[in-house]
Amino acid sequence: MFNYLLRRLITVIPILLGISIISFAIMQAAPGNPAVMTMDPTISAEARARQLEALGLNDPIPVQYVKWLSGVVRGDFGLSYTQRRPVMEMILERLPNTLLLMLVATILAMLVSIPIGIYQARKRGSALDYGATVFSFAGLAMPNFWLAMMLIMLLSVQMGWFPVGGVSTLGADFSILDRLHHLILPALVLATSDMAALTRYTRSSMIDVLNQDYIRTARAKGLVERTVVYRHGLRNGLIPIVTIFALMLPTMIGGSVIVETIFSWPGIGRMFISAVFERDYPVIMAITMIAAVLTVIGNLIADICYALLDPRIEY
Amino acid sequence: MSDSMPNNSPLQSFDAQGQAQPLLRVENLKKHFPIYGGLLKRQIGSVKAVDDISFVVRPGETLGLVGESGCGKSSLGRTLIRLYEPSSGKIVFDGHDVSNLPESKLRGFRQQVQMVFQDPYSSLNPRKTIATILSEPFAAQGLYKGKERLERIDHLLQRVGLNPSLKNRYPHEFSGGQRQRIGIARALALNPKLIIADEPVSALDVSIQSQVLNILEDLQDEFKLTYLFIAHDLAVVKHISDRIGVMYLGKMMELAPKRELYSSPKHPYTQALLSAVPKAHPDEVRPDRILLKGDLPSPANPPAGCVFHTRCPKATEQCRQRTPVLQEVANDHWVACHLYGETTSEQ
Amino acid sequence: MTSKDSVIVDQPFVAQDQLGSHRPLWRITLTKFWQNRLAVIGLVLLSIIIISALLAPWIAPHDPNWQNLRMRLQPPSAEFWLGTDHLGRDIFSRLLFAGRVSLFVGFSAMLGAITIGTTLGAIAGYYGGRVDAFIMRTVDVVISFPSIFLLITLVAIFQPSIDKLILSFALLSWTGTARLVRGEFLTLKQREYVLAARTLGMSNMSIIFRQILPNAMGPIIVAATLAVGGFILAESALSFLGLGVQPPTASWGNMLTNAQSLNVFRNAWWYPTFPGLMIFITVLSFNFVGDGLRDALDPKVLER
Amino acid sequence: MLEPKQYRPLLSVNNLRTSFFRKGVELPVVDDVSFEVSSGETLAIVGESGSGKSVTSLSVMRLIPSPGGRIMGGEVLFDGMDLTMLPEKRMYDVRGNEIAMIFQDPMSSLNPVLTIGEQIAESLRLHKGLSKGKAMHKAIEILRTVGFARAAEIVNEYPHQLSGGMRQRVMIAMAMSCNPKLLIADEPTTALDVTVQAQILDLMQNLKKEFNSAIILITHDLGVVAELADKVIVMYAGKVVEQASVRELFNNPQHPYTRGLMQSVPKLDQDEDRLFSIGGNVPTPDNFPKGCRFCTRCPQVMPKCHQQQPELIKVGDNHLSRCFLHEAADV
Amino acid sequence: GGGADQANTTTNNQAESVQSSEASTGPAQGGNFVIATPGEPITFNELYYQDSASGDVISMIHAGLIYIDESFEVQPFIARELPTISDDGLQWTYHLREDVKFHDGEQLTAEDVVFTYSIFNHPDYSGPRVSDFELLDSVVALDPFTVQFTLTEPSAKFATQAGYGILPKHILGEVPVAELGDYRAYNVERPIGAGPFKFDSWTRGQNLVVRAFDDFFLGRPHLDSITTRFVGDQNAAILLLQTGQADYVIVPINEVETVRAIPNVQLESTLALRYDYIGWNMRNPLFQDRRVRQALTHAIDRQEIVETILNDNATVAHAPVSPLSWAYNDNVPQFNYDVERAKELLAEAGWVPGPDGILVKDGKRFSFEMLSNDGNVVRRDIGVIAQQYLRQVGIEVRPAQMEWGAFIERISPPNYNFDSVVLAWGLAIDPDPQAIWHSSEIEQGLNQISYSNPVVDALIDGNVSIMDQAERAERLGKVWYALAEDQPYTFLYYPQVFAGLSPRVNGFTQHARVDVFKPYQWWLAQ
Ligand SMILES: Nc1ncnc2c1ncn2[C@@H]1O[C@H](COP(=O)(O)OP(=O)(O)OP(=O)(O)O)[C@@H](O)[C@H]1O
Ligand SMILES: Nc1ncnc2c1ncn2[C@@H]1O[C@H](COP(=O)(O)OP(=O)(O)OP(=O)(O)O)[C@@H](O)[C@H]1O
Ligand SMILES: [Mg+2]
Ligand SMILES: [Mg+2]
Repeated sequence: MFNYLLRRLITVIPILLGISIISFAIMQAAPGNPAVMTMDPTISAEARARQLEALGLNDPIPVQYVKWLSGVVRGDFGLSYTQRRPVMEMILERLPNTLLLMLVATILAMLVSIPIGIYQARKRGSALDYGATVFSFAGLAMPNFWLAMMLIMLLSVQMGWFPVGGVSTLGADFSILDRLHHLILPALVLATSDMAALTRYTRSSMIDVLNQDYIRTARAKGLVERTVVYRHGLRNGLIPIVTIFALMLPTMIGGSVIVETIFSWPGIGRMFISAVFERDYPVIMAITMIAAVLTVIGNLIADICYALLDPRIEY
Repeated sequence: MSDSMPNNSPLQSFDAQGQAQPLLRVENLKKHFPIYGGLLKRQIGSVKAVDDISFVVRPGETLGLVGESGCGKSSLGRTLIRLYEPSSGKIVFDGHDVSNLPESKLRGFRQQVQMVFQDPYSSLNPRKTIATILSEPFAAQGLYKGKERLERIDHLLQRVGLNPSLKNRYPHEFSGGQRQRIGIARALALNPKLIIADEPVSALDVSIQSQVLNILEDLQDEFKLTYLFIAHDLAVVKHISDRIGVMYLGKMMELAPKRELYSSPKHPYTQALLSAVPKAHPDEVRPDRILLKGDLPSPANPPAGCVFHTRCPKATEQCRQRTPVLQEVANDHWVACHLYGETTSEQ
Repeated sequence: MTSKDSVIVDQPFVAQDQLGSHRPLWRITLTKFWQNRLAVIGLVLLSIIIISALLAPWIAPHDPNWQNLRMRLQPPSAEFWLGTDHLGRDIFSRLLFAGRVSLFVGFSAMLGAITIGTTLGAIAGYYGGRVDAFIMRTVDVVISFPSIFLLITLVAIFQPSIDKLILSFALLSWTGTARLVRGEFLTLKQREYVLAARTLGMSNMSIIFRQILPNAMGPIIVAATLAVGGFILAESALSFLGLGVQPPTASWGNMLTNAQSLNVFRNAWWYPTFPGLMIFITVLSFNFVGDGLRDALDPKVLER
Repeated sequence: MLEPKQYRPLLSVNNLRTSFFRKGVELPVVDDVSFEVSSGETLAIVGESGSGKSVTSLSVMRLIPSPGGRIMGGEVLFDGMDLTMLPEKRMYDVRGNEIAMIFQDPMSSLNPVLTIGEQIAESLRLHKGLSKGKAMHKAIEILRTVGFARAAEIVNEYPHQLSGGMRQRVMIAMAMSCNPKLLIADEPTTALDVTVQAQILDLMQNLKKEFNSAIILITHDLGVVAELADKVIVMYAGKVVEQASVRELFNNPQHPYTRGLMQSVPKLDQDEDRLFSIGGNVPTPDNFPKGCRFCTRCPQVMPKCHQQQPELIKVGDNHLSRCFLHEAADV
Repeated sequence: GGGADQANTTTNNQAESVQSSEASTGPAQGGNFVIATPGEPITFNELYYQDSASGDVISMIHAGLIYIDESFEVQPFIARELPTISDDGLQWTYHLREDVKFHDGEQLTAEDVVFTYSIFNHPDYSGPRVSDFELLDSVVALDPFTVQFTLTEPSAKFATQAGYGILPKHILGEVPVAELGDYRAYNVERPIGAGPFKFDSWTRGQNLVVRAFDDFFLGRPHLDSITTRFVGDQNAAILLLQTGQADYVIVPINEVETVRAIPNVQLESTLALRYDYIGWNMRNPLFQDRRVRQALTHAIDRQEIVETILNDNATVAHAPVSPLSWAYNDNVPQFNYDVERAKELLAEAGWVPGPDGILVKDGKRFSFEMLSNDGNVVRRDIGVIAQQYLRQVGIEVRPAQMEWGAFIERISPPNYNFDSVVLAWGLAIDPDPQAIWHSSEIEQGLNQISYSNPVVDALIDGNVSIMDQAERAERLGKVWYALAEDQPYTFLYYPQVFAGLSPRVNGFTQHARVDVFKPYQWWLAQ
């Protein structure tokens, strides 16, 4: 297992390097110098040069990359062009919020979709199967910003059931309930498409599994249906679903960009959007890399779960 | 060509025995599949699917190959027809060494050696009509055009007992036996000299199996075909073959004319194999079964010495150490076993 | 019925009636597709949407870009079937023309992604070895790319335009197809009919294109269908951020950009509703059709 | 072996009819099948692929995949009770406990994610109420009886770590763990090599002696029948075409299909020049002929055969055959 | 003059009655005032900030010598009175109040003022205010509460530039000027000013809290605290206002009607010190002919745009000066919507309709790109609207949007890579046209469209030295006239700014230029 982990970790390095080089190259290829943008156009040439120097923008591009990379290895993503403070610090302020949102969304997606998917697989062709199928298709086709706006208008503004955004009630003392109250809508929107996808996958995976010979064996042993489905079916059915979880991570990080903006959620997604519009390259790079790392970690976790769940996998 | 051969090689005497030059001569053929693993996905070993096998196929005969699942029968067949690159050794077909011919020069060889496959479901492209499937051999070799090609196809279908009017149908519209016949027709299309049939009847029901076996026999008579017939059903092999080779774990254990093999099997493995066949009639009384202990070892890690020694009821110390060589112990009867005389090869 | 040939003495029963009725492949596929109710609904909706987009210049009641500032945000009426937008343009006409753009973006990006993915996947799967390793490592990198982030960065810093949008979509989303096609090729190249083709001396190109690809087409078509919907959705998400197709060209996504205003949301429900509905229905239909095709093109139907 | 014992069958299947439904069309996959098995007796069901052997056995277990398939009629009397009428709850006690089953493909019939021990102990805990530890103990014991020397280790291994023959032995151990009165073995050796098949047949022979269970052995290999069975029924396209004791059947096959079948297999101890062959193909359930189901392939077909379905006719002691030829002979 | 009278206030009836009943009992003490805004500040150091979000917070924390009131009059703040100016206009002397304390309790003295203003001219200063102080020669403390600024030339403009928040020398005195911009211990973490509110906490992405400063020299503010809540976008801000979770939001012009419809919410508005325009890049031969530019303006119905897109919340502009400014002069040529006149002018300039209806001259079609940035909904629409208007006179417009950064990049030196641009200028209090209109600003400055008129140059030169406002206004009037006639821009409109306030807010004064104005006068009804 250790060897396996090590091997997987080693393969991660070139992936991350590749991503960082491509992202860096794209930003270098962009027209103009973003750092200059944030400066007063009327300042003196010397002052300008001094600022460029301070930002390390006078070096040749490969040197800039290497400097950037060596910083990253030490956990230093450089200085934000606009905020003039360490990017790492900015990210650390926001990342927990994004992770919390993603975690709750993931749990939500799991809690809803897996039981429904299993039910559908068992009662194929039933009205509920049909209904859930249509619903999960709808979840996949719904633009998430659209859903978010509708939910806010309906549930927050019209009905007043939920806050329109933010992480907690202003000035109120910390309370889990209050936090959850703020979390529900954004997490729901973030989870929607994955919930839908996961339902579909669970359904087809379970249908697949329930048609397997060993399920027939289990039935022939006289096991009650519940045991057959959950003990013999689910464990096998979950194996491919684990991969979907890994795929969910990147879509969730991506979804956070929009969800956080709409729900005023102070996470890295919203920060990314402002950074893009301000062309704050160090921040863009850092968030891109963090998203990549999360993606890769997601894959890694999936592989490990796969290995843990499926005794046939050798590591 | 023959001067490169060692003196004690079975091939030489085969040649001498054979009335004519062998159609196919296989010398020390190996096919090893690499296994990758470890931190850097290096090759960490290999599956010795075919391990140092030599034999000849004489023109017009049927050479049967039996052995348990995974012993390398298919690998051997596919290597012979150059679907797999041989790891080492020589394949001499009709006097020409084809073992190292590059893909581009294989065209002529491909016309003369064809293959019939095991699975009637996956051996025909499900998205093509029978007519298309049967025209592919001609297309690939650039033979016949237009109407003539269609006539050939009709003829081929008739040869294997199918109504030519069915040629515009798709494989899924046919039963297993019919598909297998289509596969045979495809192999016949180029008028090959040698057909390698890899378990052509294993997937078929008993009552269908005999249809296909009969057709194969009829075609052999008609076209003077030579067969290399791979199967694991001993009765079927015996029915169709002239000589039979028994394989175990990538090696040839015994090779003899069929009657000889069935009446006096020499190798302990052959003996066990034959005794394992269920009796044909409830009243039949037979000496006790020779039950082999244990399981087939992995071809990635075959036992040292004689590969069979781990399961052989008659294994001795010497079997554990030295690899026996295939040698002639009776007229045209070859065995690789230390029980039959001294051998010289040291591992 | 009996074979004329003397060789086959014992084959008197190969009768056509043994085979059941002659069912060509397309018929089977169609029948299976037809049985999937949702897929049929999806196909009908899609046909309507695509045809009306194609015929937009002929069926649109108004010039989609004609602004009548004095007729801003008019509710649906006999004149403006689906109301007007914030510049007094006819929403119905704009939806038709926007459909052309959205569908064009979706289809072109899909073609790009599928072409790249299929080519690389086929090469990797068929030839294996180093080529395969190289392509698959590239896939690993691209697939780990947080594509939405890159997409936003790309279109934001290189002024968004339809062709750049399509290019970025294609370049970031071919990996799934590549993996899929590679997987298909890996299994299909072991199929005995492919081996048979090789023993017949067929060239690699013929084997790839004539033997394997047709059999891998099913999953590719399914992926392609789903991809179109995905790209339409992606364009709308970028439009939400102001980075999609740029006005005055209308796409369903950027029609929603202007509808984001609270004022519109409150007082002109028709404005955000219809473009949103179009996206939703179109993507939904693509997904329905894709799902139907998945079943209909399932090779298992043919294999036993 | 049969005579002195008081003849009371353990299982008696009467006029069983099981159908699958495709687009509302009924496919009578098992049609009017009757047979009996008693304790200590082995009944073999032979027939070609698709003839309904597995469906018959699954019907007995009431494990027909549903929706899609249904038992349409007939009765399955087991130990006096009609299994087709039993509430599902009671069936749970019958399955695995009183009737056990092993399947053709040992590769896929074991759950890949549970250890061998868990899978065997499961039945024991369920039906015999054993504690976890005790059940595991018992599992090891049973594994020994089916020939595992390393039984104590095997219980902690997963199916993929075992070879095909070993897995089939695990399946047998699992089936035998609760001392079932009836064992249904659906082609237990088809997927195995001859040498392994020999091991399994040997094992089954020993178990038969030891447990005195009734066995239904499904196979298409006449050799296996000759080796193990006491009685045989031959099925063709969902119907029983012939039924007899094993000796009677081999010595005196009556139905043209049975005869063809026997002649078409090559035999090790004979040199046949040319094999007999039944032409044509097995009809599929969606186009079974109207008359005798074998009429499309029968070498002795008569016009009547195309019109009418023949009945099972007694042609000797405990010997039934479904063919109009016998009628003609009687007349 | 005529500035303040343009500002008007609309309030919902109900809210008004609440307000008046409260007014009789006087301002209530206490409460937390919530501002909701999408923008998050960057620094609290007034010498370095550029964004309005930072500016808003700075207005709460810091105090300057003077401030500009809602009528754009300069008013003393820390200074006891307006400065005394020497006759040559070079010496400006301010007398400070003696009761001004920093938040840490230290007395604010002339030393702090000198310290603050010396930074601007320090060679290491890298902030954005260099150009404002080019004329400042020296600043000295005459006594602990008297400061004297000496200019190199007389400058009327200097009157408005003494409003920068005074920095505490006792805290920043030791910090090298080069590091001051990035001195986060003060700039971000613990800013100390002399303003009405003390910095309390900043949870990034969520909120920023300031608390009342008990020793504020005008007395403790009514509010206990002000919380600035950072939200995803303007929509979210308005929704917070509606749901009672915010007291003050800036309402974008396209959402005015939304807020107006919310019951009980007060909507304050005033004309912004700003005008929106379409700039014609005169590097492009298309726009070099004045008649063409006039025709372009004639072809666009600005009145309709104001009435429809802007819901009448703006006034058509004809010159680059705000009606709020004392320098405003409406005696300028106007090019109102007149398609026929536009066609005539174009024909005079030699443009004739081509085969596809688009004008051609010397084989060149009249077709160009109109650039705007995507952030601004209204300006983006203007490109699309202009396309339709100009199409009527045979001109093809290709509207294009760019993300702000790329947009600025393209229109700024050295690129100037655009045909025409839809943009707006937020004006300084002082109406000096130099930065935008002088030909010397083409190479480096803000004269992006490359406008060059020697007459205008001459009028601009030295205008800031005229200390007499009336005299200067007259001179500037000529500038406006020339610019209006030349139409380097199509001046579109002067928009209004709107503030949405919760019903409990009192004492709020809407200011055309700053969002947070006199926060110490704000109070909340209980
Ligand atoms: N392409 C391949 N790559 C790696 N290993 C292979 C490959 N083909 C076969 N092998 C291995 O080589 C050994 C011999 O396989 P082969 O298919 O030749 O056996 P076989 O005798 O034909 O068995 P069967 O009766 O099951 O067809 C097996 O262990 C198999 O796993
Ligand atoms: N789940 C199912 N749905 C529909 N038809 C089925 C199903 N299971 C079996 N059948 C049909 O029932 C018929 C009998 O099948 P069964 O499995 O009993 O045959 P068998 O005699 O066991 O064959 P084999 O030797 O291949 O196992 C076949 O035609 C098969 O197509
Ligand atoms: Mg094989
Ligand atoms: Mg079966």
